[in-house]
Amino acid sequence: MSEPVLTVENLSVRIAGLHILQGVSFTVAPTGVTVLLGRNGVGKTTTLRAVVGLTPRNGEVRGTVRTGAQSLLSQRTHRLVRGGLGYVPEDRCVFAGLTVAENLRLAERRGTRPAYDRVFALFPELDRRSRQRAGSLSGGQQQMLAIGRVLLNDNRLLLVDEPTKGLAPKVVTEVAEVLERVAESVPVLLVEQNLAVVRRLARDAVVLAAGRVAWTGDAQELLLETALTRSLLGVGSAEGHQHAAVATADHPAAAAPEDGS
Amino acid sequence: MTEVKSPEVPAPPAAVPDELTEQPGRWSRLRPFLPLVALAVALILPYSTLHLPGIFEGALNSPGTLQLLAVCLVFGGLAAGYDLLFGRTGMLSFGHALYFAAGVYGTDILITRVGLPLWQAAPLAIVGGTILAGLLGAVALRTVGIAFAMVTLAFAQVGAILVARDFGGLTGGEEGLPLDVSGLPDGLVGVTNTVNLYWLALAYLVVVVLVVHRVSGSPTGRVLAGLRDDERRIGVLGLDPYRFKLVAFTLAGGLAAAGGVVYCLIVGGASPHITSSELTLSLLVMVVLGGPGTRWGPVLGGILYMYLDHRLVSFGTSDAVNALPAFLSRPLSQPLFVLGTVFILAVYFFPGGLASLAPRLALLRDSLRPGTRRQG
Amino acid sequence: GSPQDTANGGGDSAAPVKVGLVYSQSGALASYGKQYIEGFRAGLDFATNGTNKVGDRAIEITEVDDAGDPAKAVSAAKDLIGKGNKIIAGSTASGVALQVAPIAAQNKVLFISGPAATDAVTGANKYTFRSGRQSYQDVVTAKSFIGDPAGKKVVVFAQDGAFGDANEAAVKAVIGGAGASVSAVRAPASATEFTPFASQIKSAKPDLLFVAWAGTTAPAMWQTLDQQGVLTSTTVVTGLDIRASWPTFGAAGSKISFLSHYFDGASDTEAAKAAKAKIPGGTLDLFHPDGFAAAQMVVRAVAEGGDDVDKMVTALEGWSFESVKGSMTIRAEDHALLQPMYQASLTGSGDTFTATAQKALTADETAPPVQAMKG
Amino acid sequence: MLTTRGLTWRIGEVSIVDSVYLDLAPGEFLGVIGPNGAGKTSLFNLITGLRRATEGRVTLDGRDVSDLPPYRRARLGLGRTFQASSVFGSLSVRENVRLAVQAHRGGSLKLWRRAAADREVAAAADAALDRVGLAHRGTALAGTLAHGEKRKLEIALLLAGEPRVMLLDEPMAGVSAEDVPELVQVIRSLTGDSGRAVLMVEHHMDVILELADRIAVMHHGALLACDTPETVMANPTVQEAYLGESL
Amino acid sequence: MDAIILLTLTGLGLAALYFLVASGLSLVFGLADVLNFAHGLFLGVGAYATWWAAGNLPGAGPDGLGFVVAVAFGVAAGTLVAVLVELVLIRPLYSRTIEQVLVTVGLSLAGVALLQATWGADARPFPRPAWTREVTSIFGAQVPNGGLLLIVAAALVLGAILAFLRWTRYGLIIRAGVENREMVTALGIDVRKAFTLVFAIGGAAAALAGALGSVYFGTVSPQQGGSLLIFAFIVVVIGGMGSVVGSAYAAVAVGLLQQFVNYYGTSGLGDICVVALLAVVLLLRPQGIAGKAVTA
Ligand SMILES: Nc1ncnc2c1ncn2[C@@H]1O[C@H](COP(=O)(O)OP(=O)(O)OP(=O)(O)O)[C@@H](O)[C@H]1O
Ligand SMILES: Nc1ncnc2c1ncn2[C@@H]1O[C@H](COP(=O)(O)OP(=O)(O)OP(=O)(O)O)[C@@H](O)[C@H]1O
Ligand SMILES: [Mg+2]
Ligand SMILES: [Mg+2]
Repeated sequence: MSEPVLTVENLSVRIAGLHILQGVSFTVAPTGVTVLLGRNGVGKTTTLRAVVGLTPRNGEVRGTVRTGAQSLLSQRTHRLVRGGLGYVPEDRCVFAGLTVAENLRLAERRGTRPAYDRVFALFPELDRRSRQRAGSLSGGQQQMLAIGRVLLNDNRLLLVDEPTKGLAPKVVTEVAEVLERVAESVPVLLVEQNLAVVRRLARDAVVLAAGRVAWTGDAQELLLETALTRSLLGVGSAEGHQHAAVATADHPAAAAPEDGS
Repeated sequence: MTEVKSPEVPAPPAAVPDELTEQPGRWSRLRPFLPLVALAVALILPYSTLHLPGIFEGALNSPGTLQLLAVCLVFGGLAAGYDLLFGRTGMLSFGHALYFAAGVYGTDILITRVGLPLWQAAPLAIVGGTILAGLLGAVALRTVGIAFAMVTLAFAQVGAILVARDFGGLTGGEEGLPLDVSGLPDGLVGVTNTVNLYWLALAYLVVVVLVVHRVSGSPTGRVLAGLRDDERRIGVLGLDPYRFKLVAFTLAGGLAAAGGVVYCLIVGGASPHITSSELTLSLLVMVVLGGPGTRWGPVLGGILYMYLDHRLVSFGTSDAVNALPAFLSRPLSQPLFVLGTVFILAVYFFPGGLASLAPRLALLRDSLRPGTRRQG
Repeated sequence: GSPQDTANGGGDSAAPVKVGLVYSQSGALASYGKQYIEGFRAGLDFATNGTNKVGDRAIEITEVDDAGDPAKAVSAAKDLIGKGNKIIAGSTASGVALQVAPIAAQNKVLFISGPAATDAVTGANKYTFRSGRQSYQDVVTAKSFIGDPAGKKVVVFAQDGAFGDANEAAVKAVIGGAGASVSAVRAPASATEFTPFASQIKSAKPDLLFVAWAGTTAPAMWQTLDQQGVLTSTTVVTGLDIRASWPTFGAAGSKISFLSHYFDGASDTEAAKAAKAKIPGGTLDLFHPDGFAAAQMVVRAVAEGGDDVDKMVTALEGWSFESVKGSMTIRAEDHALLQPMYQASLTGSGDTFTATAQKALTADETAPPVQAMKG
Repeated sequence: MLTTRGLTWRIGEVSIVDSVYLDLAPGEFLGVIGPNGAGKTSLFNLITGLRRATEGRVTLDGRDVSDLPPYRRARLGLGRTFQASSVFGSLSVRENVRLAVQAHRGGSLKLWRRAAADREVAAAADAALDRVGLAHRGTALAGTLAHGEKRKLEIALLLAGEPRVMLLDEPMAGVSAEDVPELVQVIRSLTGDSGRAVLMVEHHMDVILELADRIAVMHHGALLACDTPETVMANPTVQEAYLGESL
Repeated sequence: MDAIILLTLTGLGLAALYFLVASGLSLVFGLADVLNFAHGLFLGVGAYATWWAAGNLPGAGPDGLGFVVAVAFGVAAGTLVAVLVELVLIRPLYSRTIEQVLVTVGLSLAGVALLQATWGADARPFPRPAWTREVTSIFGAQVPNGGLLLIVAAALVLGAILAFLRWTRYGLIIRAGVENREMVTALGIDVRKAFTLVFAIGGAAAALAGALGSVYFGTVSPQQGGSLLIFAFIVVVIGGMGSVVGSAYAAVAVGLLQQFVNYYGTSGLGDICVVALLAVVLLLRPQGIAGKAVTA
């Protein structure tokens, strides 16, 4: 297999005296989607933020993060991003006081042509609402804007943190499609809770538990093995509880077992 | 960034707010008693003839030193009261000086112009200041954030203008109004009785600290802390944010007015300095210097600020400074220059204020101790 | 023992005499303070013939900066008194003088107020004296510019506050009392634009305009009065401030009639020569005489009273002495300091202006009315 | 228990919420679905009083609350969670919940009692934390919680207030798969036999289908349908506008 | 009639002065979210640097082109100080808003004291072209040229700031950066540069106000900046945080109100009216006249 696009070795993050990550190592393949899984609070977001250099001031990062031979940890965030590292944050972080158009304009990078047509083709809503203040967009619309912002440019690697959170099933499908298409040209490191989306997109998986890597390997393999998913993700299988309805919306009754979980 | 192996230390439990944990250790076992120790020192102080050259001009029990300490104590209390607004409720008022001034001028006018005895004038001034705070707060609290800061500033500015204009011939304008001491108890008059003013100031400080601690540990205090974080949320929980903010504002105003009464007696009069917005700003400085929202920070900040404010004046004219080359001695002979610089440095080097110093020192000590070495 | 036992120096006849000077070394009035202390040193030198001793007792001076803040001044005064100082002098600012005066009375020490011009210091109490002039004397000098005031129209332009109040009241009493009709235009001390006030003054068409304005906005005020034609349409009188401020009058300076407390060259007394020789720079200014006189009063008090403050008071009351401005008298009834005052005019341009005395008014001519002693 | 009559919120010409009629019976669990931007959160804001409706009325137990401020409505038994977690970041998790309990029990305006000494409040708070499985995080500052933990804390705050009508705005968003069943249990227990009613917005269809007695569908601010899950899911418009093709 | 014209024009002059002081303040406050109490220091630096240049800098002087050079020097000095302040003091404290405000408070104390230590507390005559002391007769009213100069300068500054905000990306970057600095860097933008730039512009505007204000006052003194600052604050707040156009409206309202009330009412009422206006505006529209429209 070819050289990984991102190599994380022995990454440790301490924030305010707490060891959030303790020696995390994994790689991101140069094509396709690598998914980062784990329960709430295991440090998925922290990992992504450490890679783009956004660890809070009272935090401390150790270890190596590199693409090829180039170390990323020593570089400032805006340089990394200009160098082709796109980041979609967990809580969207659209600029509430700016209009949609202004939010997009801000994401334009010097010296490249912004691909507005690509973004608007994916999210026509953004075009329609270009003059609305981003703060008054609905949650899902904000998520579209956040993704749209990075897609405006060509990237070498995308870090995407829970892009489908709070989206309507239909939009989840759409976003998944978008990411799938994006992943054809750009490798993506994705944090995602929606296993249906994971199954559709992911090639490799990294599972975190308590600040350490608990498992790495082929994502589809992980999802197929009930024992593995149960022990690592706490769900019976990929077909398990959550989001089953998305997959089987045509048969609502089947998706709503009376006895619950 | 260099590649450093992370030491294999088990993750400690999640961060815990300072006041909720008891960490074992000599220091922390002593901690609850520190305030008592401080109080004991404050009580013994007037009986001591100790000389602390460079720190105080005279012996500890000399009138000059006691006077300075009294002023410092009052401001310690004032800062603690202001912290009830700023540090504990998150309300940035730029007009707190007004309620302090109401106490000072209220007492002074009632005694000097109206001729009331102190025991009537003082409660009247405090009640008046509290009512004033309640009324103006009721209006100002219709706004939030910077707008609130500006409305309170505006009210205080009107107060300052009225005082400076010598409205109704009551305030003495820019010259101020010396207190007519003929009706005061003898124990509060004259240099030899400065110690009584000191007791008064100490009592004021103790009362304020007690009130602020009780209130912030009370159910109301919990709501105030919630207001600081998210006012909308408080409303959805079924509590009227406006009402609680008004309570805090009025209470803080009343405490400030009481401080004004004491200050008026200590200084023996009123002058328009105390109506200026700079006073509110310096209260803010004191609180931040000490550590907003902490138990002792604002008190320490207030005392230290006032101490520096008074002492830097003589520092600036001292021989040590005059002996320096002109480019150093000139700025250093400006008290405000030194105060401003000290303040800026404090913001940088003690973020979180003096109150954060103890934990930081503890951290330092830990890191020096072999075995539990921490990096960074 | 009881708290706060201070060991006060007893009546040792050879022990030095402690004198505390509380004045502005920093803050807005720092330059006034500087002149005061220079004058004081020169005066002490003059009154003790260079020995700094009264008899065989040295005068030991402690200087404290009050930064113009009464609270700091009160602290300093208490500190000094606690350390056995029987004499306090200084007070550059009126607010300071007014708040230190009661302290002096409460503790029975001598207080000699400095440049603070407020009338309220006069007659404040038995222990309070003044070494400078008071607003009333300014106004009497102003009156001398219009000859017979009867039937004349006088406007006072003053800033809000006690300083303005005092001046307005004094003009009403002095010039109004002599038959003129007096009205006032008042402006906030913080004003930066003076056209409305200039217009009001102009439409009042006064025979005499008395301006009482202190502070950094004065030049803008004068320029506006000049631009709106007020200075050329009437006689305008105001007090002459320290030398450094003269250039700020600009072109308006030559159109104003000045009343002056003091300026270099206003008098040619022995004391003035001595002072000139002693102070750094050799040019006298507004508040040098205040410090000088204060030192003379201190020496007198010590020489006659020793350590007994009541004796000091008696020694000063009614005392006449030769000082920088000429002959001065401390009026026994209310401790007003009767002293000569001057009419002056300003000529020059750019940075170099000279004041010339037009006329000197005697101490009697400018004497304020007698006050009842308040405390 | 809760009814809305012609509830409308307009900004300029645009109706964000358009004449919504809802009836919530005691003990009922009503799910609200709809595309992003349909106006679900806005509807919640109108009901709780964080926004003033342009038109229409809200009644709670037959009482018109349309003109009451949020805190008065809350006292009448209306509680909610927020889509974007809004917890008291500088307080510990436990203090957060205690505050909510205390708010519910009244008597917050006590200046001279020690709040920590109130055992009943503490016990009720701990019980609420236990129910959402956050007891072990009690001393952590709420601001430092991971996303999913904040969601749970939101629910604990709601529980502490023992409201009779509860509005949940996407409680499952961002909650990890493992924790979903547990949280579903918690939410299910909210109604139980106590006669409480729940209005819940959620995009996770399985959760909605599992919990809801009826489902309301919003689209462009208006109520498209409000019926049993089966009927709603079979509705072609819902399929097209909301569910889309399955993954 | 004369009186009204005179009061209007001089009131506008006063408004122009307020606006010049407020514009930089408003920009820094609105964009960088820093309530800059050190603004008075920048004013002072601009004024003193101009004063110094007119006397000592070759090519500069009190008149004609020399005066322009002197003012340019003053503005450059103010800009430099502002940039240094941002780099050294403000930058390390970003996202700690209260601390930033406090640092500027400390700076205003120390800086003004430093000016005083260097040049003394007393006002000094300010070198200025002779024509600024004269008046122009407009419809019979004798309008001071100094005021007219301020009006022209204020209009130019307003235009320049609007152009900056409208035609450069910086306005956008800074507004976004105030909301969430991190996210701006995550879009590949060096937000620190943008903030330094805002301070530079704020400092330049302040220094210009200091220089022209001194022309108007005829003197320069360390306290001058501070005394203007309180009205500038009021103007900024009435105008709406960070709205430069709003500040312009508010400055006109405040200047005219003060002027007319001082003429027709009793003294001191002008100030109280302005403060009352502030309170009323805030109570009715807490976001100020122009609301949160930061673009213009
Ligand atoms: N600024 C901070 N201060 C203290 N602790 C923090 C901070 N940021 C994160 N943490 C802690 O670090 C841990 C990991 O957080 P992180 O946000 O990376 O989790 P996550 O895996 O993304 O969870 P989720 O699925 O809920 O988003 C959590 O326990 C959180 O409380
Ligand atoms: N203040 C406002 N100004 C203008 N439009 C607004 C405002 N607030 C909300 N909107 C618009 O109203 C619509 C409804 O928003 P709302 O947040 O209620 O949606 P939602 O149904 O909760 O969506 P989601 O499921 O994505 O959270 C959205 O299109 C939003 O852009
Ligand atoms: Mg996360
Ligand atoms: Mg929503």
